Amino acid sequence: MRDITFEISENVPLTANVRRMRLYGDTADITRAGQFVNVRLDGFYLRRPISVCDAENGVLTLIYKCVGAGTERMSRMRTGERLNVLTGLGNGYDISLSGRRPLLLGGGVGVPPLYLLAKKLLAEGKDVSAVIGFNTAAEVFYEKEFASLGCSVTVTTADGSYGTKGFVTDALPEDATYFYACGPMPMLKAVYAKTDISGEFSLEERMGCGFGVCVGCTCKTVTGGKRICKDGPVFKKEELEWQI
Amino acid sequence: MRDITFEISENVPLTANVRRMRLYGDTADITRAGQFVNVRLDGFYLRRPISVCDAENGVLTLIYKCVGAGTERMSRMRTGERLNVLTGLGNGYDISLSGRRPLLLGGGVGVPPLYLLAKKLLAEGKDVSAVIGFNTAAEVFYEKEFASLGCSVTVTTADGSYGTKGFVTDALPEDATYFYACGPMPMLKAVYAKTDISGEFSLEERMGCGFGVCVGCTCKTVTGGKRICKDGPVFKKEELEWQI
Amino acid sequence: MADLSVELCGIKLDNPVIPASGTFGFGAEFAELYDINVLGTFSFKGTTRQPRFGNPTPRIAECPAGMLNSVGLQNPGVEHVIAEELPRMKTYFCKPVMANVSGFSVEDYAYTCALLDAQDQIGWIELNVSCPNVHGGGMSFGTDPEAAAGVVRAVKAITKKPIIVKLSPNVTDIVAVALACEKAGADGISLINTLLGMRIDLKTRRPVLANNTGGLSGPAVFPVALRMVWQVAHAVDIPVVGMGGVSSADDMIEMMLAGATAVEVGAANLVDPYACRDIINELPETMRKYKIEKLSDIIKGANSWEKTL
Amino acid sequence: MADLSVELCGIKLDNPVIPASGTFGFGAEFAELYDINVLGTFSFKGTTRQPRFGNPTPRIAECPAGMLNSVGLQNPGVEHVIAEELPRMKTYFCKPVMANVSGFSVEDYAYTCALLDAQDQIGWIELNVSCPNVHGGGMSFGTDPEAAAGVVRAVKAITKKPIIVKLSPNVTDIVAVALACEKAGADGISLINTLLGMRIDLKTRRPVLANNTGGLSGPAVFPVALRMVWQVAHAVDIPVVGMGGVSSADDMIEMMLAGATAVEVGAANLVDPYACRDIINELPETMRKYKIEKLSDIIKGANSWEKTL
Repeated sequence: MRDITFEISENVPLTANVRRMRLYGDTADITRAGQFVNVRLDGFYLRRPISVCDAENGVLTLIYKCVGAGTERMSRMRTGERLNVLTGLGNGYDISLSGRRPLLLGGGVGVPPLYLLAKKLLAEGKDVSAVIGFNTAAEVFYEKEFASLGCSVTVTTADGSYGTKGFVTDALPEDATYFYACGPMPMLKAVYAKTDISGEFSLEERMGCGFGVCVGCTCKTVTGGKRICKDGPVFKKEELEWQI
Repeated sequence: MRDITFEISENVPLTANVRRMRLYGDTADITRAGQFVNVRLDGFYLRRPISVCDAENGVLTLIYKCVGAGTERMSRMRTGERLNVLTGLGNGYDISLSGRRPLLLGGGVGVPPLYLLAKKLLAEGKDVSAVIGFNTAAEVFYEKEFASLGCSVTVTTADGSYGTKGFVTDALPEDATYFYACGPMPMLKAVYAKTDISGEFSLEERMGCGFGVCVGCTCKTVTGGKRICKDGPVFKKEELEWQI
Repeated sequence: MADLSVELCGIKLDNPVIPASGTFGFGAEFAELYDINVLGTFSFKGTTRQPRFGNPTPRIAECPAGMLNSVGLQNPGVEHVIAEELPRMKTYFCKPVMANVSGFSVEDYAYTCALLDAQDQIGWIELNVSCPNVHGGGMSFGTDPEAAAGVVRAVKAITKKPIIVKLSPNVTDIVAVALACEKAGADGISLINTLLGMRIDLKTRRPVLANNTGGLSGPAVFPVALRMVWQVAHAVDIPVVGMGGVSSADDMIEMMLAGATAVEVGAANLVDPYACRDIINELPETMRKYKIEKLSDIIKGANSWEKTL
Repeated sequence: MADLSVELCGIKLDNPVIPASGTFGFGAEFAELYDINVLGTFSFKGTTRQPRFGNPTPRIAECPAGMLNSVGLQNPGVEHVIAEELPRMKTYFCKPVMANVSGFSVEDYAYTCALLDAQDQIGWIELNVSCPNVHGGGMSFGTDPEAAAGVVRAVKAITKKPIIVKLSPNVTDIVAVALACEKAGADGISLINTLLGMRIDLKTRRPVLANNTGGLSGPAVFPVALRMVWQVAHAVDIPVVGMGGVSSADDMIEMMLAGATAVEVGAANLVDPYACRDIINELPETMRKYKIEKLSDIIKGANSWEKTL
């Protein structure tokens, strides 16, 4: 973890309430896909944790959804403004376990961290498929971006207005060797229930510090309480004991 | 009173910790010298009351001293930034009582409101003298500005490093018809004690609202408690019963 | 069309927005800025039997997301309020107003309330048993259930108007005080008054306030106020008026979800004189946002989580 | 050369800056960022007799100038702290550390304190009788002078190290609790723990916290904390450790002027992991600014105004 002030180079809408922010600064502390940064915003006491969509050559990409006053404030920031973040937070995904045909499962704003993961897996020569789910056609983003990396991409929408009708669990490929999932809890639990392969889940929770000292974001695992911000946000399927 | 957002056109130092800010905006509510504006600053809950140094043709001039975090914040604001103020606050000085030879007595940051007062009195064809007092030569400001309006100006410094040694009360002219005083309480009390002519005092106090509803800034007068922000800040000598 | 109306102790309010006592004077300064008849009502400056100058100055201190005051019940006294302020108020406010009353003895409270109870303009009497800035009175009544109940009983015995008791948050068990007041006949509870606080000037090495301590208000106290409104609203059967740091339409709705039938807005009026008008204007859109058709439907509408430990 | 040292219950601190329990873990995460031996000391994660998972999540809520937490004393239990955490701590912290202890019965407190009292690394035991987030324990001891005194007596009977009692601000009369603890043998008082607060999510219409209520900390509580430190420091003859919203060297000095011998920094560590290091670095210049040569000279250095009304 380091405390670094970035400079905003882009802050544009991808959908009605999902935006992409690009920032210049030192991204060296982001060593794995699935890590996050904790963003300081004027007028708010707590930082806001945002997952890393991409980080290379000193350019950090964040994709965030405007859900409250904090992200609302973030959406109004302009190119050239500075943003202080704690960077390199969380454990991130373990690509060493992917096998030959890793499967990326993303729902809504759970999709962004899978982008950097796809890049890293493809760089290892893996055969990557991504299934990304949204509520409706108007909320779909990053299908093209994943495809142009070289993944096979399937899009699902709950209302069937685009791609496959249903949820990501309605479009699971047969031959995946390992999965990496990120999205809302109902989606993660469905993945947990409907997959017989092993994989990893990225979890979310309201956080105080984001670096493991306030134990505000504890979750239950087979080995006891774990801090989502520091021991996670990524947990292996076998670490979790969810009631389905 | 009105709530108006001005645009900063200048924010420059006059001395080590006294600065002048000029702002563009509607100054119509400032009808008398000695009135003040209440300034909203990011990161601070209460507004900061600042006396009006000058106001005409949509240009507001404020001279303020950096005494705390609020004015410190104000000193870092740049040209082009916006400043929200409640404008046209307080009663201001009554120029109808000045007589032919009004005397302006200012101490430190009590000097600025006398500048607009001098302009208004001179416009009435009065023969205006100003005695402005400071601690030391390095803190002197606005002598030239008063002189170029056409006042006869005397500067006093407590340490004698510039002008007359001592306080404004050590340089009172003989033939003044009425005085208008603004400055720290010890100076005002000395003026109260050492003048046999009538006059007006502008008082200061920590304020909540600045427009008379919180009664945070009450002072004692011969007719009972009065609100410095609304009934004042200017009070006639006869209204005050100070123990000297 | 959004319905903002609520009923407080049998009197209908067009909306639940009520400027809090001590931040709105008798309304005249605000009536110069906007038609204050848009308000639900307002609670006028705390009134005592005798005129009071209040505490020495400084009486105001800046705080993070709030402020301290130690005004100390400066007011012209009940006779003057009835002779001068109420007739003048008629010229700019035509709704029932809330009279805020403080005292230093049960007799004080009873005397002042009896006079105000006879005034047609007054809809409710808000009994302030919680002023933190006066000695040998005010808050001391509000920190002891029995003392608070004693004031309520004495006032109820000689008044007809609804009596709303304004409670102090500076207590171990606010529910006990609220229940004692309800049992004594109170028609409503309003809370919170200010939290006792202090600031020290690092240069002079003295308290900023000449009274040494003062009452904290502003957004800083909102979470404490919300918690106490929740606790009291779930314990008593009389209406609760919530206040403490409310500054927006969102805050209003949060207070009502916690259990407030109406909401007082205090410190916000001091830093933004249009705060209450703007909140009222924002409420319909905010209600749409949270799918609220009738504001009175959400009173005490928040569901608690089951304690799973 | 500015002298930042103070003495707390017979142990010298290089400076009065103490990260507060629950915001610093056992120090390891911060030791990765800077040499935490620059601190006066730190108060480690509240420890209980048995390991605790704590409360369900969400446990954190945003507030104006502050935050709510309802962690609920999650900790690995005293045996694990002694077997694992203390030996590891030796590798990055070489000063006496403050052990923060909580419990659900007098026996719990005594058991846990006895084990920790035997550890050489530990300089002080901070007795937390004020956790607002656990049921049937914690705060209930801190809101009743006799219950608090009972814990202190039991612990003092079987320990040698200085016992500092951490008090709850959620009381009518904090001085009464402090005096009872002093009478029972406490070597120091630390305050304030968090103020009980609440937030409600307008979309879900549920409390933000799964525990419904939580403890408010951050700059919002600073004026209340300062007032209580002032009241207690002027009532007891044992040292007072001040805390509550302290975020800067100026805040530290304000707390010490109010009566604090040392100052704990809590929530600030969560939003700025370098907060304590930076405060220590700023102190010498801040002392120059306010003409302070020896920091210990200003403890309880603020003069009150005479009450003139």
